[in-house]
Amino acid sequence: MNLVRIIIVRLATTIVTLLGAAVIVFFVIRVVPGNPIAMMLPPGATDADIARLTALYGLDKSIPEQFVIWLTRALQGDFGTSISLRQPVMPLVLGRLPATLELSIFALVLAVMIGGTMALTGTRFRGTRTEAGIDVANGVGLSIPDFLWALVLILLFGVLVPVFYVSGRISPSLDLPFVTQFYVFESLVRLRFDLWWDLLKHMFMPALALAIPLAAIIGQLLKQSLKETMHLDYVVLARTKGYGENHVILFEALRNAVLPTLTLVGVQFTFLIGGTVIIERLFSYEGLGNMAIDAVINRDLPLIQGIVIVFALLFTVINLVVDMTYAFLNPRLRHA
Amino acid sequence: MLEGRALTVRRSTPRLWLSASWLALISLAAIFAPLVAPHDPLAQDLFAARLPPAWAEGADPAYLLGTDSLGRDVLTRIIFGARIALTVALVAGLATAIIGSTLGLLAGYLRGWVDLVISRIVDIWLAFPPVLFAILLIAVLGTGLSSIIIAIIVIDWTRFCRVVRAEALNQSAMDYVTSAKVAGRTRLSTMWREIGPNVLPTICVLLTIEMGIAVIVEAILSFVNLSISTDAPTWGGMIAEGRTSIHQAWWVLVFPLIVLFLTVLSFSQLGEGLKDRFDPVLR
Amino acid sequence: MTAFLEIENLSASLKRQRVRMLRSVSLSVAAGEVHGLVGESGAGKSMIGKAVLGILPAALAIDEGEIRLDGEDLLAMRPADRRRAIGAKAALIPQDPLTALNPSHCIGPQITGRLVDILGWDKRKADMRARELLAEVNIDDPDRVMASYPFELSGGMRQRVLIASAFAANPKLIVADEPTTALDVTVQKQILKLIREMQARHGTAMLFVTHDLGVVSKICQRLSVLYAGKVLEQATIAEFFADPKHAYSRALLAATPKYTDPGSSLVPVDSSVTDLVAAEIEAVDEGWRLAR
Amino acid sequence: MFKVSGLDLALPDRVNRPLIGKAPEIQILKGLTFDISSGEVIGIVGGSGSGKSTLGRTLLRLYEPTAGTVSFEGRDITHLSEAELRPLRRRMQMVFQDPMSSLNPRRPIGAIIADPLALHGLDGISARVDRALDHVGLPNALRHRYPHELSGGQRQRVGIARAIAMEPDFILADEIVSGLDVSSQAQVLNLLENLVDELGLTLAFISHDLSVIRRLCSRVMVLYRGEIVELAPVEQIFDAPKAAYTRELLDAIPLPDPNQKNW
Repeated sequence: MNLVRIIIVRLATTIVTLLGAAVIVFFVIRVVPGNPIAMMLPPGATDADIARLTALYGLDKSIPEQFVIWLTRALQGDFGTSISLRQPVMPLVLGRLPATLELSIFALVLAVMIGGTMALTGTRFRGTRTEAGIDVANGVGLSIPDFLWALVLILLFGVLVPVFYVSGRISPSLDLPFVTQFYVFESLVRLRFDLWWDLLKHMFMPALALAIPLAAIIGQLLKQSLKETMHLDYVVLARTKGYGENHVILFEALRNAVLPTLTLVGVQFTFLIGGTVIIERLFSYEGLGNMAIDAVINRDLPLIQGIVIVFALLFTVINLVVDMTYAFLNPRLRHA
Repeated sequence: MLEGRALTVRRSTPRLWLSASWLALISLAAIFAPLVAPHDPLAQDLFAARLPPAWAEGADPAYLLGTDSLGRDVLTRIIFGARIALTVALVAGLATAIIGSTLGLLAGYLRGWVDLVISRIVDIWLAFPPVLFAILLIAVLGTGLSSIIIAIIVIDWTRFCRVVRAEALNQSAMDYVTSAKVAGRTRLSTMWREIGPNVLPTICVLLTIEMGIAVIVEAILSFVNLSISTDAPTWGGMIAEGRTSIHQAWWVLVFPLIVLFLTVLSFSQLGEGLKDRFDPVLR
Repeated sequence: MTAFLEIENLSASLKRQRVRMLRSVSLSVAAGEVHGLVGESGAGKSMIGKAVLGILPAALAIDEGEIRLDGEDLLAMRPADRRRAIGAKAALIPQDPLTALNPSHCIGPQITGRLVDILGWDKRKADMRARELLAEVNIDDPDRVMASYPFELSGGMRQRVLIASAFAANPKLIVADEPTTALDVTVQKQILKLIREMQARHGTAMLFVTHDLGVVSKICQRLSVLYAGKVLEQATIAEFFADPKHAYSRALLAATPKYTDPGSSLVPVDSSVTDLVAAEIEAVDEGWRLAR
Repeated sequence: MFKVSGLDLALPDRVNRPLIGKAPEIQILKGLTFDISSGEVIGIVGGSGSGKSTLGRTLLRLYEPTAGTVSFEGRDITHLSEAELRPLRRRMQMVFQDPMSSLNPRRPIGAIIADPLALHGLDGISARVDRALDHVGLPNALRHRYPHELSGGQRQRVGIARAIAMEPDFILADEIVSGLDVSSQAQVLNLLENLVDELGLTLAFISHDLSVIRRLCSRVMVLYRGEIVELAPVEQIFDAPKAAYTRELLDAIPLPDPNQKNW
């Protein structure tokens, strides 16, 4: 199948998915009990005020009309004003997104490093106790979700042996020279390694909690895929040529074994980001997820909408990127 | 004599027996909670607040695992919490499995527009962070046991759907499906009778994993105070409380956490163990 | 002629279950000679080739015996030395051309890799050599083929590439493991002829593993008939087809259908024959188990 | 029994699908015309990509022809719906190449044979299963075994038992011995020969191996890229082949004979 066709079809489905997500968000929000208009107004507002605001938000129109109005605004990035914070939603959401992104990417890097090491070690020492041990570790890592790992880590390294920070994004005593919200990135650009290190130390525990299940999945899938590849004729043939075990694993098997793992890692990475919602809460990390829970508790509908839509956009883009990478890495598609 | 398969020895499965034993213990405790629990799960006694477990210094032997900040017995609340956790696991797990697997089977076997519609819906679902989705649904539905169960079903059916669809796609390519057509079996009957038994082991493994996940989701919702009532004995609620008083009373967090950890681990190991033990086809 | 490959008393078994897979196999192949290994599935015929090339599955262990390649005992060497010795002197033509080429590398490096990485050739020289070889296996456009990915070539083309690759380092021994089983008969004929030609031109010793008695008769000078990891009969091709000595060999021949001879009845291998062999093997194995 | 005329079959080529519009079609079968008469064993031979398996499956209407007609016992089945075909299904059965794939791995042998019988409401199912197993020379005790517990030859015989238990008029055998060792192959071929005699089966035997075809078949169809290059009685194909491709095929077969000509 040719690459252009795949890309176009995939873009089309992404748009359909996003539209579907928008419809669902719109309708779920509409059925939340409580009158959002009443909540937006200060106490003592008159019926006329309510009517005016209702008209302003188009809430007096039919549902399909409301959807069109809402969608048009949403496409322009206008999700209204947060009820609880009394600020426009979009800047709020975009202000928090970098923190969550940095945490997720750090977790992904950890997961790939840990999982990759486990898979390669397990393959290198297949059939030995090392492999059996790795299998058990992967099994436990897979079975326990990030929420529980977070609690375990807090208990172990926050309370019993308090060596890591288990709360916040950065030490509150530090002066922050940052102009963007991408603290980790910006501290590197500004060569402020002290701040960078402080950020990393804060991120380590929550990122590890997020990373463990994904690391286990990568470890297990990649190892399985590698072991299957190791039996294929071209790998066996490479051995007869005189190549050693390490060369065979890294240069003959790995690349082909990574492809099937890659698609799965895409979806799993979105799950990891989804996990930040509760993990940020547990570690009092000032990210989008923490804000989301507050928004739900405060019934801050515009803010919830904004956050959910941003997450949905992020997830679909990630899946799109992974699929594209897969297509580009596959020589059959690249050279067709 | 030379048949390779005669040489594969069926793996012994201690994990099956270990996980099954733990789950049996928890289930019995849940069923007979009023009989085995030493106290009333809701009874507060501010004079007996934050008592350490029985073996520690300054403990009251009547409270085996200590008490929380309101003087409620931790062990009793764990036992009653098991009732809620297991109810959610069983009901939500089964319902999710049935709905998700059926849709996945339909999509993977019938393909065509059925698959197109179902797969698109799954894609849309995957665009939402599950925890946020759950919290939002509880906000819509209101708190309570049935809301939690509904929220889990609504969110997690895609897990079954995706896996079962892929498995059904694989199985559909096998000649035994063609063979059923040659025998004159209808499509729907082929799906249930021929493909069904071949995806069942996968579904069972997923089901036990889902039960573990359901327990976790309940705990997470309790943790953000959206589960049942703030008072009700839930593991998540206990963990939330324990988290805030972790430096003063570690036992309020640690014991529910251990129980939750073991239960979730046992659920996931149970499925794999059952498959190893009872699936007629060895791989 | 001196024997280039000598296998003596080679025995192998499954590590965990103590089940024997090869039972005191001895054979020798002279330079320029093609030796056929024949038997049904599970007879251990391709296991011998794998043992020679050092690619036995990890679950199998060699219990005893010697494999001498060019006079050197492979089993006595350190693993890394053994690997290099095999890489320099021996090569494999695998069974399935569809899976024997790495899908993510193009053809060129897959032929020259051994020369450059193991034997330390200059890259330009290795490329020249690859082009020469591709021309030798009747590929018209070597440059284009070397730049292609495996999926762009047909099954027959890929088998040619694999043959060229096997001859790249001027090996003294080639193990051909059912190299034509996955091909159509018409392509099989071309490939068999090609292997025969190349082998004769380069004077290579060859172990040719196959289940097809027809193929054996076309390409080998000698053969070993295997059953349950044991050599039942060794003979020259002419001797074997004129007068097979072992009852099992006769049974195999009688079970093979021949279109030129439709009248003769097809006789499945009788269980009395295999039972006899099995009893013999059991007696030997008994001693082996006691000895451990 | 079968009358086939002008049979065309095209399947969509998903690989080279253009951006918009339908996938181009690959012509697999091109205007095949032939008959299969009751009681004959017809061999269908050809290389990979010749369309021989597709032809077999089109006869059983597992594919719907794009053009031409297929009629079975005088009835036009070219475009019958699956529901209309269902009563006919009992009368035409199939044995598959790979028994590991064609026998449901999670059903015991007895059920695999009995299921289709029950589907068509036949009576005395248990006795029929016994009889079928007996016909193919398998012990009754295998009923409770699962496919992966049998050897390759046994599995293939279960496939045959499943087909003959239905007492069909026609059986399609698609490369059924190509995965077997010579000894199991000889057993299955002998078994098939006997069954044809005993039960008066009409058999279409698809194979790439002309030696096997010669043993079993009374007439042979040679296919090349979806076209019939030769269709003649078996003696004529082997002794006086007309088509160049048939000669090439015959020539390429390695006989177990070191003195064979042209090698």
